[in-house]
This record gives sequence, C-alpha cells and structure tokens, in this order.
Amino acid sequence: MEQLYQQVILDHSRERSGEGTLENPAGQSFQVNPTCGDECNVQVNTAEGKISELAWTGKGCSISQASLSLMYEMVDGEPVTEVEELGETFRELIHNRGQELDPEKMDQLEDLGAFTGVGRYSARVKCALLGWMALRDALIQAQDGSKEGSGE
Amino acid sequence: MEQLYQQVILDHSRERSGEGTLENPAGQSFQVNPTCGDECNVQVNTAEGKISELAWTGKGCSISQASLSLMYEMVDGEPVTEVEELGETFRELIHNRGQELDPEKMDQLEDLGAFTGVGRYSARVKCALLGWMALRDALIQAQDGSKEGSGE
Amino acid sequence: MTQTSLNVAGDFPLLGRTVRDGKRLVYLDTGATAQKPTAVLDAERRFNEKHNAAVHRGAHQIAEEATEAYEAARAAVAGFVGAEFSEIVWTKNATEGLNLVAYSFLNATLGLGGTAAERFRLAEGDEIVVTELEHHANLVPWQELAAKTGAKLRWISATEDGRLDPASFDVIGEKTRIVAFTHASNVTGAITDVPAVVDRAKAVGAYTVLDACQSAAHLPVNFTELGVDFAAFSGHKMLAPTGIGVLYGRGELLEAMPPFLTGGSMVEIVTMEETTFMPPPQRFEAGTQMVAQTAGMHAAIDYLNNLGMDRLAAHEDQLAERMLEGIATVPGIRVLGPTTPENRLAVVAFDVPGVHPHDVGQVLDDQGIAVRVGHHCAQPAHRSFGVHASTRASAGVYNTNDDVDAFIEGLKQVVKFFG
Amino acid sequence: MTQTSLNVAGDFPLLGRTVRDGKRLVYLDTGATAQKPTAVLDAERRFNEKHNAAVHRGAHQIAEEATEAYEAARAAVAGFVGAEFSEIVWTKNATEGLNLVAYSFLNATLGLGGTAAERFRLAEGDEIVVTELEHHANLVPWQELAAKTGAKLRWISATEDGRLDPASFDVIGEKTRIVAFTHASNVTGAITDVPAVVDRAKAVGAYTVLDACQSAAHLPVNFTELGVDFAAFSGHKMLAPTGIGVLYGRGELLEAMPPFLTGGSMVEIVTMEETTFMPPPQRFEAGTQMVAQTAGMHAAIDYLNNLGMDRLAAHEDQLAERMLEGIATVPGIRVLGPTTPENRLAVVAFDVPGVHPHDVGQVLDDQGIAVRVGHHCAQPAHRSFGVHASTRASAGVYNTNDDVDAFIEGLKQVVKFFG
Ligand SMILES: Cc1ncc(COP(=O)(O)O)c(C=O)c1O
Ligand SMILES: Cc1ncc(COP(=O)(O)O)c(C=O)c1O
Repeated sequence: MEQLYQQVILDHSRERSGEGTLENPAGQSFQVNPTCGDECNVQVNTAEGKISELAWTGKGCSISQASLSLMYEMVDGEPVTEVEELGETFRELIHNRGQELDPEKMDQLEDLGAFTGVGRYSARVKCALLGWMALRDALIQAQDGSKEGSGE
Repeated sequence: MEQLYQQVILDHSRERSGEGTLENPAGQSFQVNPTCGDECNVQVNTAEGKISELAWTGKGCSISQASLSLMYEMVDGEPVTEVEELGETFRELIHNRGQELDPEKMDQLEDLGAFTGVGRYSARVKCALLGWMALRDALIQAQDGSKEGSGE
Repeated sequence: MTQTSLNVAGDFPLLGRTVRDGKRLVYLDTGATAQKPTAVLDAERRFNEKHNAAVHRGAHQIAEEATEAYEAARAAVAGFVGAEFSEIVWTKNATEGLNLVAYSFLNATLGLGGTAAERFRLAEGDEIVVTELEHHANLVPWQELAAKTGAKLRWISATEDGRLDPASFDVIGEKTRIVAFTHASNVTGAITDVPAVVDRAKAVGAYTVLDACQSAAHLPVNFTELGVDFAAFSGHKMLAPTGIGVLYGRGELLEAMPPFLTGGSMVEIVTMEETTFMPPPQRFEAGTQMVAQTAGMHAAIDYLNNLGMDRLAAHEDQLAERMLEGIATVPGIRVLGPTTPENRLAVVAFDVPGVHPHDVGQVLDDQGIAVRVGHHCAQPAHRSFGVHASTRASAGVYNTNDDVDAFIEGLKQVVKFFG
Repeated sequence: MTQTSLNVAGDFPLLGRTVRDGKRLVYLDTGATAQKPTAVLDAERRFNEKHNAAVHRGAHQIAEEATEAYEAARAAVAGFVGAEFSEIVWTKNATEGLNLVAYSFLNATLGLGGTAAERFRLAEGDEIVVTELEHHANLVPWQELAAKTGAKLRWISATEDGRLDPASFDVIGEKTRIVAFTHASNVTGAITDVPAVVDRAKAVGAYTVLDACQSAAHLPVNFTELGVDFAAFSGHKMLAPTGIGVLYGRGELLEAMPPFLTGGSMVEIVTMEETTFMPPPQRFEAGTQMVAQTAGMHAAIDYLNNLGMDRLAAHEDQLAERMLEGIATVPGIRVLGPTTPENRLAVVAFDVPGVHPHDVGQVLDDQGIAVRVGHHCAQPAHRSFGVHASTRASAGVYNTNDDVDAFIEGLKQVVKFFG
C-alpha cells in the first residue's frame, strides 16, 4: 500500500495545486473515466511556446487528484515541447508495471516518480493519466488556435 | 440401417398413395421442416364424422414421404375420432426412442409399426410426424368449418 | 445470529487461489459476476469433448446429442423460473435480452410482424416508464427506443433508503405502454414489491419488463406467478459461464412479436424477396448459439436446485445482516440503500466520506478483499444519493461469516489509512 | 497428389470418441462448427479457475487480470486479420456482427448518432446489394433493413458452378449504399474475388460488408488489404468456443457509427434524460461480455498461428481435391459448386439424384461419417441450383486422407442402398 500511496501522493490529494478555472482558455478538455464516473476538466493558455496559464477542476480518487495537482506544479510556465516530452515519459512510467525507468528519466520526472507503484495496478493506470490526457488534448487545441490566430 | 429403413418404408417412399389435391377442401395445412426445407400440404374433407376425402402433396425424405403415404392408406374413410387417436399413438411411438409400445398399441398401428426405428434418431422425428401434424391441423379446420356450417 | 454457512467454497476452484502476494482471496464481487463451481466447468468441458456439434441443423449422431443437450438446458431453466419451455429464449446476457424486447417494439413500430405485432407499436404521446434505480442495461435501451419512436420516457423515483418510491408510481398512467423495472437493485440491494408495480401496469394495459439479473441468481423466482410479461437475466451471475443469458417472454407475446436478430435457424422459408420466421423460441435465436454455455447453465441450475434457492436466500440474508451490522461499527460510513436486512439482497454499496471508492477498493484489495468500486452501471441511482460512485460488497453462495468479518476488518484499515 | 496431413487429430478430444455402436467418427461437418483442441479448452478453463471477474469494472487484482486477458485476446484477433486493436468488436457470433451493422444503419436513419452518423442514413431510392449465395445471416438482416428504411434490395446472381456472376455486378450502381457479400460460400465453397466487388462498390461510394465466416477459419485474411469496410466471423468455426464472434469495422466508420445494443460498459455519462457513449470498440460491447470465451478464442488464434494459415489452407486444398476426385468416381452425383479445386474451400455440397439428403446423411451417419444435410441456411443458393436441399461434406485442420476416403466409400454405400 505504502508503495502505491507515497506520501507525496497523499499530500497532493489533500492539498491540491492549480484547482480553478480560466476566463478565456485557448484550449480545454473534459475527460471521463467511465468505470467510476470520475472526471476532470483542464484549461490552458500558451504564449511564446510556453504554458502561460493552467487550471483544472475534477473529482476523483487520490491518485487522479494528486496527479492533476503535481502535473500543475511541474508544467505551469514550462515550454510546451518539454511538457509534451514529460507527459510521454510519465505515460511510459505508468505503463511500466511498477518498475522504475532508467535513472535519467526518473530524474526528469522528479516528484512524479512517486507514481511508479501505480503501474502495478492496471485498473489505476487511467486514474494517473486522466489529467495528462486532458492536458495533451487541451494543448493541441490551444496551439491550433494560436496557429490559426497568427495566420490571420 | 435396415431397422430404420424397413421395407414397408422404402416401398411407400417409392410408390406413394394419396398424392394429389382436392377441389374444395374444408381443411388444409401446409407444414415445413425448417432444417431441410421439406414441406407437405394436406387437404381433407369430412362428412358424418369421417374423413370423406384426403389428399397430399409434398417433397421430402423417404421417411416423410412414406409416412404421408401410409397415413393416407390408414386414415382415408375412417372416423375422425379414431384417426386422432391413431395419430396420438403414432406420435407416442415416434417419441419412444426406438422402442415398441405395448402390443395392443402396436396392433392398432398396423404397418405404421415399421416406423419404430425412427425414434432412435431424434433428428428424424420431425420427418415422420410432419404429415401427421398437417393432418391434425387440417382436421381441426375442417371440423370448425363444418360446425360453423351446421350452425347456420 | 446463527451461522447458516453452506460450506461450499471448496466447490469453486478460483476461491482457492491467493492474491497480492499470498493473501487469501475474499471474493465479495458476486453482484458483478459469480465464480463457477467445478460441476459447471466440467459440464461445459464434457459437452466440448463429447457432444459438440451444430444444433438443430444436423442429422448425425453428435448433432442430435448437441441438440438434446441444448434443449434440455432450456427445459431446466424453464422449470427454474416457473415458465413454459417455449417462453425461454437464449441470449448472450441480460443486456441483450432487454435490448431484444426494446428492438422488437421498434420493429413492430416500423411495420414488421404484420397485424399480430400491431399491439407493440408505439407512437408519439405513448410513455415508457423506468425507475431511477435501474442498471444502465434497463435504462439506456428504453431511452433509445423513446428517441426513435417519439415515445416519452418517465420514471419512478427512489426513496432515501434506495427503494422504489410508491408515491411516484402514478407516473404509470393511461399513456404508459411499457414499465421496465428491476426486481432487485444492484446498488442498494433493495428487492422490489413486484406485484405493486405489475398491478398498476396491468390496470393501464402496459407491458411489464422485469430486470431479474440480481434476483434470479439469489432468490426463488417464478415469472408466471409474478405476472410480468418479460424478464431477463444472465448466467454469469448465477454460477454459469459468461456468454449465456435468458429472456423470458409470456408465450402469447413471443408468438406475436417480430424477431430481433435475423439469420440462420430462425427462418422457415427464405427467398431473395422475403422471409417467414419460425415460432418462438427459435424465432429469437439467430445464428449459432452458445451451446456449450447452455450445458454449463444447465449444470448451474442443477447445482442451485440441489442446494435449494430457499436455503441460498436464507444464507445470504444472514450474510447481509452481518455485513450491515459490521459496517455500522465503522464510524462515518454511509450505506446507500436499506440499512436493515428485510427485503434486500446481500449487496451493500456504501460511501466512506472523504475517501474515494477507488482508494477504498485499493486498500481492501491489498488485503485480498475483492469488492467493486465505481458507479456499478447505475449512474442515476448514485446521483439520487448525491454521490458519484461507491464501494460495493456483494455476497454469494460460497461466502462465509469469515469473509464478512475480513471485509469489516479491512474497512477499518481503510478508515485508518486515509483517516 | 501429396499427402499434406497435419496430423493434429490427436489434439482434439472429441475426435477420439466413437459413434453408432463403436464406429470411428469421421467428422466432416466443420463448415457448421469446428471441434476444439485441448489447448483451447484448457485456456478457457484456466481463465475460469484463475482469472474470472468482471472486465473494465473492477479495481481488484482478479478484475485486472480478467481485463488484461480480455484485451490481449482482442489484440491477438486484430493481428490475425490485419486490423487495428480498436477495429475489433466482440460479438456472440457472426450473425450478431452482421445484424450490428444493419441496426447501426437503421439507428442512424432514425436520427441517432448526430451529424457524424448522417453518412449511414438510408432513404427511399437507396439500394442494398447482396448475393444469391449468401448465408441467411447475410441476407435476412438486409431484407429487414430494406423493409424498415424503404431501401431496395438487389442481388448479384450465381453462376451455374456456384460462383458470383461478374455479369451481374452491374446491380452495383449509383444508388447502391451497401454491398454485403460472402468471402466464401458455405454451400459451394467458392471463394469470392473480393477486390472485384470492392472496387465496384468503392467506385459508387457504397459501404462493403464481408461475411468472413468461412474464410477467416480456413484462409489467411487481411481485412485492411482487402479494403472492406466491415467483416464478421465466428469463433466456433475456427477452433474457438461457441458464443464468441468478431466484427471488424474500419476505424473511421466505427468512430462515427451509433451504438447497437446499449447498457453497461459502453456509456460515458448517463442521466435519466440522456446518455453519451464511449469510443469504439467499447461502444459496441454492451453488458457483461463472453470473457472466458475470448480467452478460448485467443488460444485458438495462437493454435492456428503456430500451425500457419498457409499450411492449413494448403492442407485443405489437398483434401478438397481428393474429395472432388472421389465424388467424381461415384456415378450420378452432382456437385453444387465448382468441381475443380481452384479458389474454393474444402466445403463440398452435392445432390444424389433420387435420394433425399436426409437419407444420404443417415446412411453416412450409420457408418460414423458426420456430414450436414438440408439447406445449410442458404435456401436461395439451393434454389439457384434447382434443388431444395443438399448433403455437404466440409473438412478442417484435423481431417486426413483416410477421412475423405471413408466418406467416398460411404457415398458408394448410399447409392447402393437406395439405388
Ligand atoms: C458463410 C456463413 N455466414 C454466416 C454464418 C453464420 O455464423 P453463425 O451461425 O456463427 O452466426 C455461417 C455459419 O453458420 C456461414 O457459414
Ligand atoms: C440489475 C442488473 N441488471 C442488468 C445487468 C446486466 O447484466 P449483463 O451485464 O450480464 O448483461 C446487471 C449486471 O451487470 C445487473 O446487476
């Protein structure tokens, strides 16, 4: 249990960062986990290739809430390409059946490494990734929007 | 094989009695065996509680054709109640899994006793009974008709 | 409280395995799907090794044997639920059975089935009544039917303790054509007062469709006595294999109803232009059926009959009582549904305030206790309790007091871990 | 003629039994349903004894294992037929798969599925094309769809030797919306020139629906390469258990299609008023699925892959040739279908003039030879040959030259007995 519910996760599931909504998000995505009805909504704005604003709302289990909260802390203000890369690495970790990735990647993940144990429980994979799915989706929208915008 | 295909059956399947149609049948019934598409049509008139006219057409296997032919020979001109009783006994025989019924009933069945072996083959039960199903149906119609008729 | 344990866990091979690093498995997820006794697995295997062949389609010996096994299973089911042989239609699960009824109404509405089927036609202004406690399987097909025919969907609401609210039965009125309702909720465990609904439906000439998915598996049921028109249930919840279910339909209605799935083995005469159909039950069994699974279903029915459904129900009543009493000793837990053991199944869903069901389930799983978490395919039922999801423990023939006690102990760990 | 026997009969327990007072069983009814190897029965049983639980619905360890087994089987099927993972939908049999497509078109026509589904709407004047060689499973659902939507049914006719007649392909025209046709006839054994039909259908923008029931079991198939839009087949014909089938649908189409059966596990958000649905393949898998059977299907695919579908096809080609040559030595027998072995399966239906198929089958059965008699769920195909019914011998992976020879010998007895 303690392997799954690392202190970082328990803390973030209680004290959540980044909860809220944006006024005029360029990208937003609503995702549902059909098994439990859990849901989240991620909103994002980008500027100069970076995430300029980020907010989320959602209801769900400690894993999904902690994942959203930690995601917020790690990616807000960061360059979009790096965020996408981080997301890929995180997905890789969660699909790694409870094993750590190579040290370089674990370094990149920083606190997200606390989610390593989730990969042992395939029913929880979706919980850990729900927020990141929404972020990926929202970022695509935001950037399509900004490309369209810049074309005008 | 010889137990199933008794000589009586082979003979009747080749030289069939009663094939034909009636002009104004009071009762008629068309029956299909869905497995093979075999079919028969039985037409009947009754008068004074007896079968006054009977005819059939059909296509099917030797068992079904022989059954229709022998049925014709046994019931044409006979009292309806006796025919119905005979039909019940025949059905009983065919559902008896290849065993003869008690001697009294076997006497009543006469040549129909040749069908005893059919009961061993559950897939052939329907073949042996197709004509008799049609006859029962046609007789009900004929008698409903005659009752209605006599009521006017 | 007397122990009525049936002591049959040894008949169920899966229950002998361990989980999560050697922990004894405490399986409390029978409401989702039941484990299978050796007798059922053996029957299915014996069919496959000795009698497997096409049914109603061959004249060779094995085909005859397969056909006999298939129809003998139907006869066993008919006896089990108080129905006639030809009132029993095989489906793959309860969901298909409920869809079958809904689609047959649709087909009749679109003109199929001739004058005999006119009675099933729906029109704008007609109403279909369901309940807030339905499993999605007995809700969404009726939503869809309503959307396609212009009929209006209405519903009976749930009381605070998760029963159908008689005060809302007056949604069944002159316009009602169909009343679809569950015999027992898979969330609250509440057993419905079926005659109360049927009487009302009959009074307005509406057809009744009973979701017997939870009831047929845990109670003696007799559809003829209940007076419902249709009922559906699944084999996998009652010790039989996956992939086999049953639709009951009153003889006269199945006779008149147009088919749903079409294809082989349900037709009489087929030309390129037109097709005529066989009488029920064949009319509703298109294509090669789940024959080996019917053999398994037959063995499951025999197993349950040998045990006695009355004894099974009494056994589960006692487990339900122990569960409810145990849960009451864990502070703060809210049971979704009746908190007393009368007229309910041993299906107990609950909310641990502040702890998400996923997390509850995870901590239980870590102790070897298998329960279900989520909305249990009944989102509106959860919404009626003001929650999104819940944790559900549900018992079966093989559970014991020890299982219940382990579960209660586990629940205490949950509260401790997240407390 | 070289013997290509695969010598695998020993893998199939049922083939070890005797029939009719101790006669060796010669099973030549694989076209109806195949026997199952021990590996398949073991896989199904292992699932039931170790990993049985609700799929996509639980968070406990066994539920996770069940879900993984279920989806791994899907991946295996996808690989086997050249499809993407999410293009594979589980059904109970091929018949359900074909009905699923027909009903989804109906649902779209009735306004479901929103604008994405508009492409599937049918209207009066539209045409649906089938063929005279179809199994009822790929004919009657289209007749029904036509009757319900006002579309017109047209058909490709059969040649004298039981192939699709290219001269009649011009029924596929501007009005054609759907072309449903078989990959291989279960009566004549003829293999269809799929690209010829697909090209024509594509040229007029019609959707193609392939009945792959006989082909997927006996030939290497790749639906992506064939370019069809939908394809259906059944597990029980390809060494897997009864009760499991597959619908292939091109990703883009499944994405846009409204669901068919509705209920649990295929929904996103359900309110009493309205429901949203999951993406494919889940959208088309309502209710508890045939999970143990998917484990059996996985083992069947593994078994076939190990053997090699190319080798299997070569083996059966050789048996077909031997059968046709043998039949030609029995005077008077008329083969319904191609009399030469190219582009055909080892499925040979024939007429013994003056002897009804029931009687033919009975005499063969008496010698332990299991064949099929009747119309094989293809009445129009029989009508095109001017017969009502036929006898059909069909071979599988486990048959040998000895089996074929016993069958030919048996046929000589038939002619002698009734001659
Ligand atoms: C060519 C063909 N299509 C469709 C089917 C229907 O398959 P099933 O009965 O398994 O649904 C069959 C087999 O019966 C067949 O041979
Ligand atoms: C009350 C109820 N109805 C319907 C169903 C649907 O049954 P199945 O999924 O076997 O079709 C279930 C089980 O999931 C249930 O509990």
